[in-house]
Amino acid sequence: EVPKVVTTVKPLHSLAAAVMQGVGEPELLLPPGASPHDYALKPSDARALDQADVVFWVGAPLEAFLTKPVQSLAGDARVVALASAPGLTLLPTRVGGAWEAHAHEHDDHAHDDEHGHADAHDHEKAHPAGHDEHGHDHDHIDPLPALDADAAELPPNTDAHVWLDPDNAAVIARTMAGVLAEADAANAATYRANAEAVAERIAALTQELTVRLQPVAGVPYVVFHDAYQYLEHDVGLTPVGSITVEPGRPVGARRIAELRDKVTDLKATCVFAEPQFEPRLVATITEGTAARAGVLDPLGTDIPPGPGMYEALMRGMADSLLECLAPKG
Amino acid sequence: MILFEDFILRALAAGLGVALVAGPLGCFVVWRRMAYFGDTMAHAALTGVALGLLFGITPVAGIVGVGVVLVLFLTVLGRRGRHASDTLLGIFSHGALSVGVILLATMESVRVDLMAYLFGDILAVMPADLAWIWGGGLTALAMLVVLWRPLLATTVSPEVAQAEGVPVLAVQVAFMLLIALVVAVAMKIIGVLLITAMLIIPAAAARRFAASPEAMAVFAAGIGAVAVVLGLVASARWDTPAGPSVVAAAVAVFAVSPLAALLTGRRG
Amino acid sequence: MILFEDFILRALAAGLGVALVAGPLGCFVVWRRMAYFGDTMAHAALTGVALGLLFGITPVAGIVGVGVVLVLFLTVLGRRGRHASDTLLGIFSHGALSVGVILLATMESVRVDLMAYLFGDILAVMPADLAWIWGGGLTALAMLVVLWRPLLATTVSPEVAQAEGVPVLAVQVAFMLLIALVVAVAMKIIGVLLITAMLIIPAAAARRFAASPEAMAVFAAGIGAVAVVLGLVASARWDTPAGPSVVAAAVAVFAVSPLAALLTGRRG
Amino acid sequence: MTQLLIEGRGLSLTRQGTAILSNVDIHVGAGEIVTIVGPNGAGKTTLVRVLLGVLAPDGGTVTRKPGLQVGYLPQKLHVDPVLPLGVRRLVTLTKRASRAEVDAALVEVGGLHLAEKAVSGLSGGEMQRVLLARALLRRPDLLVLDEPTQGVDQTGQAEFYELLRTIRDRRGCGIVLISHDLHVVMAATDRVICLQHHVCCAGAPRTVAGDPEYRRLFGPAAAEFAIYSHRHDHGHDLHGNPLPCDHDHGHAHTHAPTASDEVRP
Amino acid sequence: MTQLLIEGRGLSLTRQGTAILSNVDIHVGAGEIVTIVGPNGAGKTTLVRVLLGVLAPDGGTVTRKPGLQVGYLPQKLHVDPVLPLGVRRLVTLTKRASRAEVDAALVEVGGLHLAEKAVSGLSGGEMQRVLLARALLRRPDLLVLDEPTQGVDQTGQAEFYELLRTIRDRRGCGIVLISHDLHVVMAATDRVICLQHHVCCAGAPRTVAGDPEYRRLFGPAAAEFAIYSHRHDHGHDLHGNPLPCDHDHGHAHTHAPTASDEVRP
Ligand SMILES: Nc1ncnc2c1ncn2[C@@H]1O[C@H](COP(=O)(O)OP(=O)(O)OP(=O)(O)O)[C@@H](O)[C@H]1O
Ligand SMILES: Nc1ncnc2c1ncn2[C@@H]1O[C@H](COP(=O)(O)OP(=O)(O)OP(=O)(O)O)[C@@H](O)[C@H]1O
Ligand SMILES: [Mg+2]
Ligand SMILES: [Mg+2]
Ligand SMILES: [Zn+2]
Repeated sequence: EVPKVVTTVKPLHSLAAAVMQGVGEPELLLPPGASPHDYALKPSDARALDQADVVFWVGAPLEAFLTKPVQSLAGDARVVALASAPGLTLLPTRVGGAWEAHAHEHDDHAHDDEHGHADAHDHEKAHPAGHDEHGHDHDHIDPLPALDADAAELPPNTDAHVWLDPDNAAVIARTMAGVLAEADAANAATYRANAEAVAERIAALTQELTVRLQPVAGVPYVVFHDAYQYLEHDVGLTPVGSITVEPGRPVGARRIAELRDKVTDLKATCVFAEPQFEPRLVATITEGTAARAGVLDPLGTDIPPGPGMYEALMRGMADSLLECLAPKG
Repeated sequence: MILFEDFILRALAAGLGVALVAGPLGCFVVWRRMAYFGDTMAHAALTGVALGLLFGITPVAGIVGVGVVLVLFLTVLGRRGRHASDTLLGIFSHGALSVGVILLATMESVRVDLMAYLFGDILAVMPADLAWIWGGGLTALAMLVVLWRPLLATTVSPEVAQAEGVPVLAVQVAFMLLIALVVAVAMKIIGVLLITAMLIIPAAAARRFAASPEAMAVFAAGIGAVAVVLGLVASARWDTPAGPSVVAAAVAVFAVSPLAALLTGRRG
Repeated sequence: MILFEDFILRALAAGLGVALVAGPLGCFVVWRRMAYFGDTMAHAALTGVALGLLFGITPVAGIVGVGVVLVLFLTVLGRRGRHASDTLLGIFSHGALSVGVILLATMESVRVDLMAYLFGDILAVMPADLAWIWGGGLTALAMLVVLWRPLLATTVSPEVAQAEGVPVLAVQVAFMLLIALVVAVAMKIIGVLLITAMLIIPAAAARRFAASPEAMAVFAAGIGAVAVVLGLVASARWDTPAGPSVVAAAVAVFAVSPLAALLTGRRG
Repeated sequence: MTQLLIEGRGLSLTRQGTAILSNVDIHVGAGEIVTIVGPNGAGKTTLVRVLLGVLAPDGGTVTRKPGLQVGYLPQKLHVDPVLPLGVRRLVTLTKRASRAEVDAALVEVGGLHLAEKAVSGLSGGEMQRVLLARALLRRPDLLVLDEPTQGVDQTGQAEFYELLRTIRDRRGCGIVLISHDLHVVMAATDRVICLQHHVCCAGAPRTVAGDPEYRRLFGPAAAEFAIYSHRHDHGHDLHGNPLPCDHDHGHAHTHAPTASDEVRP
Repeated sequence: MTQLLIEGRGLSLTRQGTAILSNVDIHVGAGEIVTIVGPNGAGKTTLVRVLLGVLAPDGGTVTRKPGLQVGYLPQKLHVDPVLPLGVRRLVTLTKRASRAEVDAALVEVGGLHLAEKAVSGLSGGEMQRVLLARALLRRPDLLVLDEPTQGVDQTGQAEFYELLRTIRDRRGCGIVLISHDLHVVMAATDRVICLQHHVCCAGAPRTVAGDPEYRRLFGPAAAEFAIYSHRHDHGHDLHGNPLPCDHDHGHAHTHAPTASDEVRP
């Protein structure tokens, strides 16, 4: 019998759908427009969770509204917080808003002491085998330790946008396949095969993105909220700052001034807004500089859900980046 | 039938438990013009959480701490009658929210979800929560019963109450602590939206039917219960978000109360 | 020097413009116990936006529409004195928010950012916004000056005002529409947090110094201006969020006002 | 006849099934002092509120002289201390007045020393004096006073009723007065309307004092008050000689007529 | 001597730089009716509030009999209509009472027909009657009444003062009364305290009425009121013969003494 699978945000749903292709379809909890930050549960959602055999979510830092329902409603289901998947690259949230371009030296990372994990620099553990295949140099990034499967708590300073690293997406797909195989032994082989296919497609995607984005790798830009470091980390981009840590959190005047300086000094070409948040501050920062305003959407609001959604999302982001960082390209 | 699913039954039990306490307590909230109290607690909760993170205590302790500060603030500044209680609540609400946001801005690596406190989730209550709601609710109700007469006397006229031997200050402080506690606990379980709405809307709807304060309290509890049932049925029927549906049902009951009052021949 | 960057100067200009109108307007908000008004508009904005999307009109029109409904609601239900204004505002606030959430839940592909309305951003004020704030603000102030005497008379005693020929109902409606408009416009630009806080906190702080309603209005505008300057300087200095810093500065001014009152020899 | 300022005809008002006013006629002309008397709950305040347009009557019509300027002193006025209102500001609430005018009005009511006080700190009698000054300052065509001397001290009361006549004489305005000070009222009034939901009797004080309805409402002691006041009313030409003292002190506790006794016309 | 119920010694209170009370002594024993008289703004209400512990004095001490049960009728009481309060509920606000007791108390104040009414709809005089019933229902050792007959009709006033004496005689409680009805007060009182921020004079009504301080405060008319009331006080043994009528009607408008005249002791 095919397990009932519930996922939260669209990118996860897409990965799960790809893994389950030919066997069944996972359910998507958050409708396309809903923000995971302020979602109110509907009875159909509650029922889905109640009847679910497997629940895939990123984890409390992202879908805070699910923290309790996954315990109370999905108590008898296998609940997998994918941010805790073994082998996942986890990055700490960046602080300060205006980051130094290419200056992420190990020794100027204050947060080392904050999370205090002895193995913070253990890249073998942080970067799993599948990750080094395409050989990017990530040494300037200092990932958090990966966690054990089903670990309850992420360190509070974890950046939750884990799916934006294609390598992470492959890990997620494989993790999903493992979980599903346990829940549904009959179809175990299909899940595993699907997951490998997904991983392959994603590897290709990574290649493609890296090649496409290569021309703009050194072009500095600013993002609206600090959501993209997984992607940046993976394909090698040069963001110089984010306006805010998370949407809805207001910012200080000094940061805006610093970002403006940065945009001016580094001749940053682009400041990215997000479709659901008003780009008013973007205008404040670009005003009087040569920088353009672009749009990036980490959740793929307008992309229809389905197995292909994840790749469409990543390609769409690459298009957006290229369009703004290297127009006419 | 969806109505008999476990989580709906638990939501019903939680909602009815809340309605039972919130009705009578809400009457005093309305009479003392403290409708803003719940929202203030919700806003201040952010600061409580931030302080909790800062000093490494649990967020709930932070929230309760902020609630106590709020009560002190209201008591000290409200005494001379120069500031209306809604003004004081507004000041505290915005002040606390601002301080919370500023604190969080200095703790950039921490993400706090304010909205979770706003919406909570009545569909996600657990059996243990039910024990909290009913146990805590009945305790709060018992305390309210004890406080009732002196509190009512104080509400009508603090001057007369004081002259006739009611410990006015103590009674007021006890009452405010009681709401602060109820809101703080309920906030975690069902969200501030629902608890504040259940405090004021049924009480206001009951005003029309009630000829005495006690009757108003009873009607308020009843109207709250009706709103909970209607809201959850509507939510199950049309698959609307549960908490907001209960609030909308309460507003609907408030809206039809003039009609009901006409029909039952109560004074218009 | 960061303080002289364009966007800070514009933020200052916007803040001072808001303080100028919000002070006097806020005095009536405080006297009429409508501190909850701003928050209610903020919550109701969600419904306004949802309705706007539903009927394909601009969100601002939706918000203004909801504001007008709010004014009608307050006017009709507030007339008989059986419901306090904070209660009515609380009902509307929660009711509208719930309806908004429910509506949005049925419109699956729409994104609304409630937080943007809450916090707005004074640092993102554009020259065109300044024209709005000062133009709109001065117009609102002029309307308030015209309304001042009849509104004050109505606030002291609607009965006497009515008997002596003041068009009480019209005056009250005009006043509420005025705040609704000011809040609706300011909400888009600087956020509800700031506009509500600027309405009530300076007015409350001014209470202590003022011996007449007019003096209170002037003091409130001045205290608001001081809070804007202090708050923005702090934001530039310590990189704290700008809007919340202004609100925190206003609260700080409110907190030290007893001291200031002592020093200037005003009545305590 | 003097110019008619305001007139109510057939006024009726029912609240919660009880007729508070039924078919009440009243008219006030310029330069006339009309006093409404009646036991507690008779509907005096309600009548005045209907006349002034604060309440809409269920039946009947009110006609007023176009452009009528009204000064109103309500029976209760609760000023919220959240409003920093000084006496000077309160008295000019619905009409501007110069500082000198304000001072003059306060002197007239014996409240000049209150000018700089906050309204929320006023004592009961001080408040009444200030409210009276406020009503006077409007230079009204029609002055409506609902128990204006409530809480005012004895000296103030005596002076007040004298002031009332002076104002009427000087400014020729009409005055509607509600009062329980029957002994003074009877002396200072041109016309008395004796109300108990309906108009029991109306006319010149002397006529009314002799009316059996009046005696039934207020008891024999009231007639005595009327007479007593007449004895002191040396300056007025409307009244005649004091009548002999015919009151008796043996009356039992006859309470104010209940609503059920009297409401039905 | 009777048992002392409450006593204030050297009470002082200053607000905004003005001495409202300065060095006031007052004591009330069981079975005694003590009346505080004085012009508006004299500090009568303030004195009573200090005695009852509503205000803390700046100087002086208040001692009360342990377990003293107080019934208080304040000068102003504003009941907010958001509170659905019926008369029956208001009168039992600070003390439970059976339905029969409530009815009895309402009958005593002539307000039985008000029992089922909403407080917010009461007329001014109805409210006073209800508040009085409330104070009585507490079966107090000490009854404190701040201008209890404000707005009460003439019949009600007369009955009320009789009621007061009946209660004192029947229950033996002490009564503190503030009133401007000098003519009645003088008749119904055991001891008068004449207040103008400080105690001007105090003692039996007759003594006080003859005191030059009293006459200075209230004017010659007041003495006349005292006398007038004595004439009607046939049942009471404290007072003697009526004095000759020595008032004059030619007095100019002498206003209530201003604060600056009288505040400084
Ligand atoms: N809104 C209302 N609802 C119910 N009853 C009311 C309302 N307003 C007035 N009444 C009743 O109507 C009657 C008349 O009230 P009104 O205030 O006119 O009396 P009044 O003659 O002025 O008495 P008083 O001398 O005590 O001031 C009273 O019995 C009162 O209780
Ligand atoms: N809180 C206050 N602030 C300032 N002045 C006050 C305050 N309370 C009372 N006063 C003043 O103190 C004086 C005494 O007031 P109080 O109410 O005791 O007078 P009273 O003797 O009861 O007068 P009345 O006969 O008019 O009731 C008044 O002049 C009043 O204005
Ligand atoms: Mg009246
Ligand atoms: Mg007094
Ligand atoms: Zn994000």
